[in-house]
Amino acid sequence: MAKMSYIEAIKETQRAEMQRDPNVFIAGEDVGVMGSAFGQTAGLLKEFGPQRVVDTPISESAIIGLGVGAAAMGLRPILVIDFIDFMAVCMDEVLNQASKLRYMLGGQVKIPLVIRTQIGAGIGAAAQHSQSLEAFFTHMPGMKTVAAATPADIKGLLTAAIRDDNPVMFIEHKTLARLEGDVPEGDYVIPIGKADIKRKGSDVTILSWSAMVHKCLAAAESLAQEGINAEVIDIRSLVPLDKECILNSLGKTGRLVIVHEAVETSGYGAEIAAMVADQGFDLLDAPIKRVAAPFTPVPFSPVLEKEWVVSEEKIIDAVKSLF
Amino acid sequence: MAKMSYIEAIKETQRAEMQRDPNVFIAGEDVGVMGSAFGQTAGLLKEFGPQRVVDTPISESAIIGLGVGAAAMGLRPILVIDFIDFMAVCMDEVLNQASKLRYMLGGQVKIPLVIRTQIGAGIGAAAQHSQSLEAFFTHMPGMKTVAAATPADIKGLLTAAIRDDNPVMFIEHKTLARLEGDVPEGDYVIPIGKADIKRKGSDVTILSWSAMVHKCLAAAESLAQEGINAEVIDIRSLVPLDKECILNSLGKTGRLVIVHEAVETSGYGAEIAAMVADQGFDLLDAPIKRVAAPFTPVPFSPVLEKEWVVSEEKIIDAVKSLF
Amino acid sequence: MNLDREKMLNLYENMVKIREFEEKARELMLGGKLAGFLHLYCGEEAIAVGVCANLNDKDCITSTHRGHGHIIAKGGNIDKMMAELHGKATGYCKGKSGSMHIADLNIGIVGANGIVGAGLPIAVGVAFAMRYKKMDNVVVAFFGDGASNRGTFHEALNMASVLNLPVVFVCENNHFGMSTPQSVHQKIKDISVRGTAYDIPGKTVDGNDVLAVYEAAAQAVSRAKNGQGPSLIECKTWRHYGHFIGDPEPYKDPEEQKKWLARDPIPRFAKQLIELNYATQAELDAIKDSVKEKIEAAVKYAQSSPDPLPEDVFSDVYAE
Amino acid sequence: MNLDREKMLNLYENMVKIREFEEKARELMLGGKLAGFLHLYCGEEAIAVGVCANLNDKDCITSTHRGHGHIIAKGGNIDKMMAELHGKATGYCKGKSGSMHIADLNIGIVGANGIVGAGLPIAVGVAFAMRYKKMDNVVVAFFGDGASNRGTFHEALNMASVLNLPVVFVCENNHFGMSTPQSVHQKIKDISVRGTAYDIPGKTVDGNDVLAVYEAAAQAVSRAKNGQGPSLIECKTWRHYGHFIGDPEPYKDPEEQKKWLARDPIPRFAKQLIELNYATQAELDAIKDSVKEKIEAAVKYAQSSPDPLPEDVFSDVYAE
Ligand SMILES: Cc1ncc(C[n+]2csc(CCOP(=O)(O)OP(=O)(O)O)c2C)c(N)n1
Ligand SMILES: Cc1ncc(C[n+]2csc(CCOP(=O)(O)OP(=O)(O)O)c2C)c(N)n1
Ligand SMILES: [Mg+2]
Ligand SMILES: [Mg+2]
Repeated sequence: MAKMSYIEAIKETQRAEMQRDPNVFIAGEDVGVMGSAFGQTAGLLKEFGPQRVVDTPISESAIIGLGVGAAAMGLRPILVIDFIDFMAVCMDEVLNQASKLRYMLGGQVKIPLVIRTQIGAGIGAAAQHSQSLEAFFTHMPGMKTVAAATPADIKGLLTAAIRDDNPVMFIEHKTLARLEGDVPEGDYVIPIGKADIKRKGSDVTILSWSAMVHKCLAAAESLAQEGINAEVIDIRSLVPLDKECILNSLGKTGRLVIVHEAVETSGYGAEIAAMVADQGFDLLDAPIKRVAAPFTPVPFSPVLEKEWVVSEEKIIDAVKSLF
Repeated sequence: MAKMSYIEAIKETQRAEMQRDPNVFIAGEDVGVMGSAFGQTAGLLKEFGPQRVVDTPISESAIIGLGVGAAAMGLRPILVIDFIDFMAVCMDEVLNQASKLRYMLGGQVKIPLVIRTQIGAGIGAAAQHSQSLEAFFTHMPGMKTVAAATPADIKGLLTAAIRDDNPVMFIEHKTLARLEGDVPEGDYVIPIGKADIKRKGSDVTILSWSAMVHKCLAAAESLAQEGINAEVIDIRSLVPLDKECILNSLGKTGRLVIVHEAVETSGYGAEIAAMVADQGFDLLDAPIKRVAAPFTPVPFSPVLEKEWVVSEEKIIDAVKSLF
Repeated sequence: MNLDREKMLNLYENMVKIREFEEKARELMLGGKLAGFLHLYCGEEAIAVGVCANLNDKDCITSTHRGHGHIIAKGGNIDKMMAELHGKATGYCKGKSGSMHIADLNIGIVGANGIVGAGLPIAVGVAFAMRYKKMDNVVVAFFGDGASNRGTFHEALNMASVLNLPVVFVCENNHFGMSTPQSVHQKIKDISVRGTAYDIPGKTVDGNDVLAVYEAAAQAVSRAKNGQGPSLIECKTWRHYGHFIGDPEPYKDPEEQKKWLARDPIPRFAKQLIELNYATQAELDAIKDSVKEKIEAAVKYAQSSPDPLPEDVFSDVYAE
Repeated sequence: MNLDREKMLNLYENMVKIREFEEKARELMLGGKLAGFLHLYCGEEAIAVGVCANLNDKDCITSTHRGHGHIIAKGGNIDKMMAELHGKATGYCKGKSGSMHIADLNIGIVGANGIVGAGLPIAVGVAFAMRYKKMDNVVVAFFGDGASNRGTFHEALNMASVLNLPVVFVCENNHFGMSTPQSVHQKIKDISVRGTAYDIPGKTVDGNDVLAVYEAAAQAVSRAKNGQGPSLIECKTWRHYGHFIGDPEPYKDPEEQKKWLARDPIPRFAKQLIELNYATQAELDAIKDSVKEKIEAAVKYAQSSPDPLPEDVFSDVYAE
């Protein structure tokens, strides 16, 4: 085990995969000389050269398009779009090209590309730089979507994403940048599609992903002091979803609280709740609660942003409402 | 009441609103001389001139951007994007501009624009011209989303959308083009946010929107012959959602089947199911079923497309599974 | 023009093959045998054929919604194409694509595309991979005058320019984006001037003259293969039919239509071939007859092929 | 240059106001008083000021992530701006916007924008509305060299061209998109050549010379107001600081930086004003002092203003 930060894990995992496989390359804005705004690619240009670490113009459609074409030819692009908000300017390349090409072509191609991007509020970046839009990508057949909450999960999931033969949205969270954690050494792959029970419990299942997992864990500790023993599941992979893990937990607890940072309406929590309301209906002892952001854009003011982002208290209240 | 087709209702409603309000104009590809691919704007160029019926280049970002700027200045644009699949090329203008501007600017502007677009499979148009992507727009605070299943609803909802002071996604369905129906004469507005019970029933609630409503009605007739009396709700407005109507119906029936054409995963059915699994949990006598497309792109071959699109039989089977 | 007889007749045969394929597709569509949208290439054959005659099997193309011509010119199999139009299991894409997404990765056809302008950035990516793998190849991105107004045109040309990639951007200016005349969708006359914005050489040629197209493409391809980067070629042409089958074409000036029909690239090239003694009328007729037979065979192949199985809907979404 | 003394000193005052505002914002940010991203306009003041001096209150602008300069030059209220940067209820957008989305619809500031290149199509829409309403006005869209590679640049310029709308596209070429030098993100040197692609006149000026900018903008504005359509002006400039506060600028050549600092538009204009007898050094110093006072007052206003109420999160999403 090595101790490293979330950002270091991103950087080191890319480095390791680029060393392992000459077909892996990185393209995006400011990934080279600058090493990305938060250092996620620092040093890679020097190590791998401008052919494999490509500083691009501000042309997101061309960046993803470049990835699609290169992937169709057998390369394994890592495409960097700094904030998930910007994915809106290259949605066609993701929705109608990367995700569909294999199917439309009757299986003739593989499109093994990774799009690395960040979600999340919390730093005063306001409405166009703070969204959590991961749900969009879960409505795109052909695409996989994963989110990492810890440095170890970064390593395991990013390695899996790069080695996957399909397009993968790799969702990072901007407030976790400096989070430190133990990271397994050597080859470490977390299979895409496996949830992680980050805290065992028996009274209620709290389910989340990305930065919110940490708030759920903190809430679970508080709840434990009040005698409620919560199980906290980090789904990690949104598509494909580890239904078995969720339903198993529910078999024990009978109660489900889903927590995410995105606005509630049509967030990915809706899909999970809907799946459970069908396949896990008989396991439920109480309504399914979602704790998520209100249906508004992300406001700038720290006072407003704090109100907007899901808090530990809101998670605790939702859990208690089930007892 | 006048009898007219779905397409005629679209055309006539636009005409009436343009006559009523000189600030209403239409912009999009081939809306002028051609009157749109299926005649949705036929004759309007002649009546209102090129200033108000604007044939644009194939530049969807600029089309929606034009609408946003014009709306901020007090005009009321109707922007035509032929198929919802193409919305992917102008998503930023919808997600980050049109929907957020009012909020980001602290309420300084209204953005009263309508985007008219079509969803749906059924004509062999394949993966990039057949999607039902309405769910995306329901995850965008600031945006309203409505879908019309009949010529009368076209008139009532499109009139409301044009008069609304907010951006509205107006969802048409390509297979309904020639559907005939009675349309109220004179001023006819359906308030956005009101569902419509298209068939009264007491045993199960079948909930849908757009073209699928007709399949649900047909399924309900078949079910009636087997002694199951289904209530069919056309939600019509996805955001805002008429929760009251849904929960009231469920209070009678205790059973819910949600039907939509989009792929099931993260379709808007998920949001409705999640809402009910929370707020209507105590009303439920059975699991919530979703009947929707499999998690694949839309295939071309008529044989495959038929398999892909939700059928009456699948709706019937889902309903029966609850008894 | 230093083309030998075989090559010249090959150009002719390919043009005729496209024409006959399209006429047959039209007939089938009007007869209710085909589903979906069908955008015919009739009138524009000289472009696909003139360009692709410069390419080998490892060179690639990206195509458009009006893609049949490109695919045939690049060596696509018409049996598989026709089967695909019929949605059959034996089609290029097992019936999943239909007309608008046909591809054959084995011979460098990266795919038609139903989203206008979407092929250009993908072509840049293919070229990037060629350079990455030190391949001595080139990619051609076909697109229309209408597509030249999409943001992707701009981003792709700029990206190809700064990365100095082997791409030839071929604009098929048939003077309309669907119903919208070029004069309404852009103020420039020659789309080739847009190369200026990226320091890419731009050239306008008569797109109904297969040899002129061939020449221009030859230069651009050799430029690309010599590491000199991308080029933009605009080919002026005309589509003989509507945008898609069913388009009543209220926007077309009959005089213009007549003028352009008189410049039909196929009889025009036939005349040249005969005048320059490459072939006799009888020889050309024989080519046409043999092409027609192949098309009939393709139709027979398609129509006697099995439909996909309903459960095939679920395959090919993800690679394992 | 037929500008009277008052106008000349006004240009100077506005440039100084921007500079002092930005320096103060920087200080506040480094002192931990401000949240979010802050992109400073220092070094580029001559552009916003030279351009906006041609505009009246009904003329409009769209701005960028680096927007403070545009807003001040267009007459924006610095108290409300400073309050907005502090996220206060008295800010331009009630604290909802922060630095990147400031707007003042009453004086034609349609808004800064956090999405690079997003302002251009919106500007086209504003111009469309002006023409629609028969207003005799113009819109200026500011954007960067980096933004000139986004698809929206292309679509917006083409749209403005075919609709012949009163838009002036002003490219602030500070030679970097974030860390990426112009030579890496495009092969052309003068972005103004991109006008060619739309039949729009393009002009490159020294963006650190406020009078040169003023002149070029005056021509473009009168062109637009005369119904002659859009123009593209490229202003070459340099940002004195990093892309945002916190950027270590590993990519900047210290020699280049030195060269450009020597061309700082403010002392340069001061020298001109003195040489041409528009003002004495003392008068210019007085202007600066009074500006500094206003900035201090703005900070005081901001810091003594109330925060929004938590429940304000829910308002302003939809208009009733
Ligand atoms: C992004 C997008 N916008 C609109 C359409 C609808 N559409 C299909 S083809 C076409 C016209 C294309 O014109 P052009 O690029 O000149 O090609 P041509 O059809 O003339 O060959 C349009 C508007 C689309 N498929 N994709
Ligand atoms: C669509 C989009 N892509 C990327 C970014 C991140 N970003 C913000 S500013 C910037 C650089 C912009 O460069 P330029 O247009 O030259 O403006 P400048 O910052 O130099 O004033 C980038 C890449 C963004 N905000 N939006
Ligand atoms: Mg065309
Ligand atoms: Mg710049």
